[in-house]
Amino acid sequence: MNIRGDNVSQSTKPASDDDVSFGERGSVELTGVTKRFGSMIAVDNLDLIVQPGEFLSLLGPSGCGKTTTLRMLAGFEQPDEGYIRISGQYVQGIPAYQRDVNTVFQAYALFPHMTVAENVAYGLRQKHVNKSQISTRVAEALDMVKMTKLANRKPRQMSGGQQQRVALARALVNRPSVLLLDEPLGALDRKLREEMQIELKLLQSQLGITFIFVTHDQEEAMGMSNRIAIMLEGHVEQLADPETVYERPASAFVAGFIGRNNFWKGIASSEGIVASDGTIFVASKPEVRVPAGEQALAAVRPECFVITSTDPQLTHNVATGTVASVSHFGDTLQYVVHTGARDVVALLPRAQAPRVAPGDPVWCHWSADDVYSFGAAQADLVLVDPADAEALR
Amino acid sequence: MNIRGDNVSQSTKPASDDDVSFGERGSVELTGVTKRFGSMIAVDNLDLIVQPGEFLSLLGPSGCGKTTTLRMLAGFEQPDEGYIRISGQYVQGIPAYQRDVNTVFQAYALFPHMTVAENVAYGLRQKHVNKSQISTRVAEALDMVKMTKLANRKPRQMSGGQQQRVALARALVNRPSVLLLDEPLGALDRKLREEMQIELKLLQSQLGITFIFVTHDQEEAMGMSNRIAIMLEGHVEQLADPETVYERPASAFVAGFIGRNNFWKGIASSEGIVASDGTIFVASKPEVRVPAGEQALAAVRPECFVITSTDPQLTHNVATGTVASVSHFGDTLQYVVHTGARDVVALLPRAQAPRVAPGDPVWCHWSADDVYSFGAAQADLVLVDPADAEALR
Amino acid sequence: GDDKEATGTASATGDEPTGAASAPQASGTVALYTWGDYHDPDLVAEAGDALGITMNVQFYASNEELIAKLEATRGSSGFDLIVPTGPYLPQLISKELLTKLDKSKIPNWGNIDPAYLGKGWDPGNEYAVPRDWGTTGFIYDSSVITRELTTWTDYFDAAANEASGETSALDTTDNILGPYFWANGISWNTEESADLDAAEEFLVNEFAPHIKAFDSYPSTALAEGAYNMSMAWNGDARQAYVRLEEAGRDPEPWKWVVGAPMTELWMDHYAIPADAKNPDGSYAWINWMLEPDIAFRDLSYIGYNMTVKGTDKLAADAELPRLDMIFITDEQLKDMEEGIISDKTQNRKVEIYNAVKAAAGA
Amino acid sequence: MSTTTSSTTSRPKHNRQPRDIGKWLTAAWSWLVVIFLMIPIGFVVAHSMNGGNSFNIWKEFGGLKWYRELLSDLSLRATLINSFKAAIGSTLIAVTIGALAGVALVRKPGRWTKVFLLLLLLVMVTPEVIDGFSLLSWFFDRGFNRPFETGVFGIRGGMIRLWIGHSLFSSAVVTLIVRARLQGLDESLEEAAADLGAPPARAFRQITLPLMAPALLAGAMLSFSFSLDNVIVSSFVGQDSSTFPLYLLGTVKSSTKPNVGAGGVLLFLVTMLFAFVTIRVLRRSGDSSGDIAATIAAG
Amino acid sequence: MRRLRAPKYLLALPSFVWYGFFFALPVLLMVVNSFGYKPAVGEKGYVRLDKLSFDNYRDVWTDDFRSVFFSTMRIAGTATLLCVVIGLPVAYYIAIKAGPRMKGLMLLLVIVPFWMSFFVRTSAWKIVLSEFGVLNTFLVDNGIRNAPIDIIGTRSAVMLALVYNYLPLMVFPIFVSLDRIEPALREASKDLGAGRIRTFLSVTAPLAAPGITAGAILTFIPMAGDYVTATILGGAKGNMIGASIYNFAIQGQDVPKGAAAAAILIILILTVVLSAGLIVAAIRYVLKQLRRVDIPEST
Ligand SMILES: Nc1ncnc2c1ncn2[C@@H]1O[C@H](COP(=O)(O)OP(=O)(O)OP(=O)(O)O)[C@@H](O)[C@H]1O
Ligand SMILES: Nc1ncnc2c1ncn2[C@@H]1O[C@H](COP(=O)(O)OP(=O)(O)OP(=O)(O)O)[C@@H](O)[C@H]1O
Ligand SMILES: [Mg+2]
Ligand SMILES: [Mg+2]
Repeated sequence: MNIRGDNVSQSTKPASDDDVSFGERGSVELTGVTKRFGSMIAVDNLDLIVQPGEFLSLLGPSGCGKTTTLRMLAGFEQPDEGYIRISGQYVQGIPAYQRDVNTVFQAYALFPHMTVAENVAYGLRQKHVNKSQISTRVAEALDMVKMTKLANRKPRQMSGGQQQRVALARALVNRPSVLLLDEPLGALDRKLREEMQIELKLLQSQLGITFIFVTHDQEEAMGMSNRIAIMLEGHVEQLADPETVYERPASAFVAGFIGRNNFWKGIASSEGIVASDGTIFVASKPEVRVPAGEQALAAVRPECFVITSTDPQLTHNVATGTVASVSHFGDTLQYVVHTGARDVVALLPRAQAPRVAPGDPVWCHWSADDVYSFGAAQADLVLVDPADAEALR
Repeated sequence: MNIRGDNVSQSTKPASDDDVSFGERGSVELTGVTKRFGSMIAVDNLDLIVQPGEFLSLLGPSGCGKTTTLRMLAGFEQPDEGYIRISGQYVQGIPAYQRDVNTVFQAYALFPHMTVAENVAYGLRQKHVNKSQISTRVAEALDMVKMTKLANRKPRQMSGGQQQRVALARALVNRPSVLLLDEPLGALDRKLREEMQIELKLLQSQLGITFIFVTHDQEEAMGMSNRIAIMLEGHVEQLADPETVYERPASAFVAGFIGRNNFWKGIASSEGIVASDGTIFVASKPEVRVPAGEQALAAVRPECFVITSTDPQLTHNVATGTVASVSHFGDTLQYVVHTGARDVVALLPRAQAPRVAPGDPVWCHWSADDVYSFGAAQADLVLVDPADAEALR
Repeated sequence: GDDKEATGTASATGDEPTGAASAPQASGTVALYTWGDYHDPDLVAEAGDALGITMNVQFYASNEELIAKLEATRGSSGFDLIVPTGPYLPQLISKELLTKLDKSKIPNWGNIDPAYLGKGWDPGNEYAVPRDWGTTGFIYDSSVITRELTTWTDYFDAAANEASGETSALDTTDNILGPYFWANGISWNTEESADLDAAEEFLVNEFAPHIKAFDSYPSTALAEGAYNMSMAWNGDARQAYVRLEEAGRDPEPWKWVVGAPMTELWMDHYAIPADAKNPDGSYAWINWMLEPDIAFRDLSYIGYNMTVKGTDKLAADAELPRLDMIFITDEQLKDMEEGIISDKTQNRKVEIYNAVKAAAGA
Repeated sequence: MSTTTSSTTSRPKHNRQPRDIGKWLTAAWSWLVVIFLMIPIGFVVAHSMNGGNSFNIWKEFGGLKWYRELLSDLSLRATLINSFKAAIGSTLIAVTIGALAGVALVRKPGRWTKVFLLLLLLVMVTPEVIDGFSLLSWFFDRGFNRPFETGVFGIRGGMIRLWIGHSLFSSAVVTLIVRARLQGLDESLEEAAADLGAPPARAFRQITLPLMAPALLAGAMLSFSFSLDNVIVSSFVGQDSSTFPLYLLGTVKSSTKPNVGAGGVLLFLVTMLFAFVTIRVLRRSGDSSGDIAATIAAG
Repeated sequence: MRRLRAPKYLLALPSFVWYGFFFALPVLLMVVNSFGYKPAVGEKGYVRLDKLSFDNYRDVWTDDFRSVFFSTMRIAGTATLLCVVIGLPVAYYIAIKAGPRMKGLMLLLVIVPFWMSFFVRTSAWKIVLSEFGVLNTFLVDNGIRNAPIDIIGTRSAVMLALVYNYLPLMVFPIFVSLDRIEPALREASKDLGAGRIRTFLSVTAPLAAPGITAGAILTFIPMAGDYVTATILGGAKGNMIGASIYNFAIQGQDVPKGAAAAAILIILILTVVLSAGLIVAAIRYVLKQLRRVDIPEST
């Protein structure tokens, strides 16, 4: 059961673990944390509990407060309100250098006067690790990010992706109890990125480090995380394992943010949600029950449509219109269908794709299992969807 | 027909256009361009021709010279060898500020002492556009990147994604004949990214601006580009439209870099390519004919496998082994199958997925249409594949 | 940082120092606070062998600075020997900054020409030992100023005419005011405010606009062509001829004029600060300096008249050039007056001095 | 801005780097300025070997006789040594306290900054005469004058007073330069250091310090030359440690001889040697983060 | 666990102590003295405080004082401007255009002349510029001019002496702040079509502003109090206000009056500096308004 907004903290206590684990090395707990910059609220009464050794991804729109949250954990910013515990310890007033936390900075923050190797060795030198061990561990870390060859370069002499890998190695090599990664793979090509993902995951499971991982790559988040926190305007919209986030989005925003969704605005009734053009949406698993007579949102993912050129003779969960465009994406085809209420975007595997051309009349239908319904509160956030925008042109 | 390496330039002249177009506003031509940093060769005898109004993506591994190429086009670096023409004009000796080219910098390079609006207005002010028009155009640009609300912020007070959007707006607003974009959407969440993609594409087609676009997001490149240039170690491996790059990779490197591929090393024979465990690969469309008796590479994409739990009774294009793992990715399933020569990664839609569990013996087979064959020159580049790495664990 | 580095130990050089036998016993370091380049460095170096003392020499730029320093550091100034000018002795004495001399420690006292003893600033020579003396006049280029100049009146007149903008004046309060008073037959020690007002009026309006520089040591600049006429002390004026020759210019047209109808007589003295830590060393040095041949060596170095009897003869024997500019005749001496520092006028004089400088700089 | 220039439509003959006019102009200007700064130095060197008795007026080549004379003139030699010692001491003080204050101004701003900046401004605005005289009366009027009067640890009181007096203005200069350097220098680097476990002091030494090395070097060089040139403050507090400029100032009663040039040249050479040795040592010190000389060279 | 937080000004504490003890308190003592009076000649001590008054201030505040003050401000202001004009391109070249090796070399070349003693190096200009100096001899001998130019003792000579001696104080701070500006920002500016000059004016200069300000303060203020430099070459034309303090306090042996003059001078220079700051702020405000972009409400 997912609960939205202010009482997220309740839902974040994983059933499998009890409270004892929060004192363990690597646990992270934020309670009612608020951070303001002037009048601007960057993080807004945020609650979040991370298990020791967990891989937690932070996902959210640009400017929603992810970096700010990490900065408070690392100790560069002080929360204006609320408390933070790391490894069970309240960290107010504990300076960054005394926290067993390392960060991969979004903008890298490499030391320009040090070589790659020196950058990576820096954290170990602070801990007075002996020289030979430093060499070994730095070499290992550089090897992992494939930067061994450039060990003696200065940061300014490297490409963006190379710099990012150094930033990653510099944090990793310390094996802290909590690792904060702010889009650590964003500047890497897909192949390298996947290799790094595997390495990171491996490292994390081997060493039991808690990862708090900011990314904009949803596949990455889905593939790597134990749980994902979806943030919006400084708070957590949903905190759950990847499948739940995808399958049972806690809010219209999450449904629209993760994967794609076609949204309809309508009125809740006893039958279901009735859109402006009369399309009726019946959901088998309404996440949020909207009282009859109120405005509501219904959503269906592009992958969930069946398109036929004949009328499937259904009373609900069907929309009819004309094909606006068909595009090929490798083995999938994307249809944009012009219906009364909105343009529907549908993705179908080539095998199931009907042979229709733009202008043809078609019926799109879907199963009740694939319908999400929400209150209309976030209608503004989801209705101007890229698909809509695209369709309008 | 795609030709590799040094004589790429020949193949880059699109059949539809003749040389006349290279004098047009917005054409870009690089001939034998080389750039060295000390002994390190960042760009190596690079040839590239971009049509006016074309959307060209540069794809390549980290450090392959993409940024360096853009910097030479913009005029920040001078090629050590070779020539560059922009809009038909040789640009040696023409300073950056006289080139009708604008850049979205990989690290943004926003002016810290100016507000967002002032940053965006900067280019227009240089052209002495009148004040009211500046306001309108800046407002439009900011609106497009959804930064209108933050127009009076200073760069330092913004999140990474917000800064990136300002950098984008700052370049776009000038409507140059050539726009260089160095990972311009890398720090944006998927939704915003897709919206920006659509806006960019629209702008490009409306204004006829030539885009040279560096990205690590292959889908993005595939979806937006007229052509894609795949770079490796400072040169162009392949330059072609997205479909060709995917369907008919010019080299093993490209095949491994774009999408995923399972590679086998083997010996070319009259029958086909024979892998170490005896698997025989017969290709219907060999890109590169390898003389019999020489080492060769065969590749099959994960999506192209059929997995059965009974022997399909084929003599070639089949491999047998045991299931190492099965993972679910939304509507697809990923199988890792342990065969004699290597671990095979296969992706199957749920509908066609066999019900097998790790440890079960299975047969993977594929169509001759799906086999790529290459010489063994790039074996080192492709054989240590993330899939291999993953499989080894 | 120890004393050794700062002072060095003297090493014997060529000639044997003379008169060392009769010198009083002394040892340690003597901190001599004096004008720059005012003592033959060879003598300073030889003091070690000759007297058993090492000299640590420090420098000041004006008597006022010397007094200010002694006053501010009263009791622990750290100096053993100073070289103040006569008119400043009274205040040094009444401020109790000086030690009364023990003449028994200066066996060579008798070598001093009595003409220089018993001056008004220290009538019984209880505190100070006269060392050297000189006067003030001016030097001009007769190829530019073709008429003959003989008095301070001529000086001011030439400054306003032929030498306008090419004239230098000495850079001290008294030396700017003095010539005006002398030219007008007034004592430079006048305390009449009307005199001072008139002086200000004249100097600011009639003299200042023509001044090129306030230069207490014009000889080099003069030789470089900076001035056509310079107020100067005699020793320095004498140097001007040497400089002119060195510069390859003909010194002949340059004429030296001792100020008239009256001019200054200044005299520097050795004195021992009240808080001296090594007065015996100071006595030893003073006594040594009173040896005629030592005094002569000092004279040859600085070019001013020494108070020790017989140095003039030694100088004449050695055929030092332009002796007339070193040694002043008794007749000239009659028209020279010593300065007095007065409470009543000191501030006013500084005001005038500031005003003249402001007018000259405008 | 269209780039249509007729001359460039054909392929250029060879690869011509574009002329960086700005570079050539500023380079030419800089060399002119350096020549301007160097002209007098050349003449000082030449005239220190003047055979005549005046520094300014060339007579004939006199070899190194003034150098020999200089070295036998104990008091003059002592002033050179004192000048050098005073410069080293005051530079160390100025750079240390100035750097710390500069860092604090930029990194820990608060209400105190205004007070401090005002104090700094006052320090700079106050004419040296006043610094000198007030320091003199302060040292000797108050009860705590021991170390400043007689010295401690074998260092003379006068030398200590010179260090203090000279360091006042210099440290203000260092503070301002360090501040100018750090303003806008990426704070995230220091955050990164803290993140990697470096306590503030170490992060300062290993990250901030090398990053502001150009400022420190600039400040140190300026402090050093201020001290070498100081006359006014020295004339008040120098006393038992007379300096070379004081000697020069004191020569008003006599002529400026070439030994003055020789003294200048000697001090100059020693300082230069010292600077080079210092830079060498800093470069040698191996520790990359202490590589100040390399940093200044590389920006 | 809550911890004791170090005060923000911790790093500035050494400076605070240093200035407090060796500057603020002694100078305060001086200011107190300025209300006293001078003892009669020959009396012990240099100040009497049994009767306090503003008399000294009144006596010091004369027409002459004012006129010299204004001419000093004019001279120092002009010289500061000249230093900016001459020094900025040099700093720019060293920080931005010069290669790494040249950078170090140039910095050294700019500072090295200042290791030659101030008095010696400045008066060496006379060797070059005096009426029978090297330059005039050359000009006259070669018939370029028929009469020598007399530079020494003119306003130009005053400027020469000041600029020559204060130039590095301008170059170094500007260099230091230019040096830290990301090259990418200049690239971005050029990319957006701004030429060299506009790039300099709208990106480089604003970002180097702290350095230019520091340079201006560091040259202007000491120049305003310096009374030696200008006279070496400028003669009577180099009369600066700082001299009156020396004249009152030392020549006139009236320390209280000198202290009053100093206090007035400190206040005046502060006023000038602060008003200059206000003017600069006003100009920046205007420029900012010009640069401002108003976003229309409805888009
Ligand atoms: N200033 C420099 N000095 C030395 N080498 C450099 C310099 N700039 C770039 N390089 C090297 O040149 C190569 C190409 O760099 P470039 O920045 O063009 O890569 P890129 O393709 O943009 O990579 P990325 O995707 O990581 O941004 C890299 O190997 C890099 O290390
Ligand atoms: N120093 C600051 N002053 C004012 N506002 C700030 C400051 N830093 C961040 N903000 C604002 O706080 C909000 C959260 O910023 P944050 O950097 O945490 O976003 P983010 O989630 O990391 O975004 P992105 O994905 O774009 O990096 C943003 O709206 C940003 O504009
Ligand atoms: Mg962020
Ligand atoms: Mg790049």
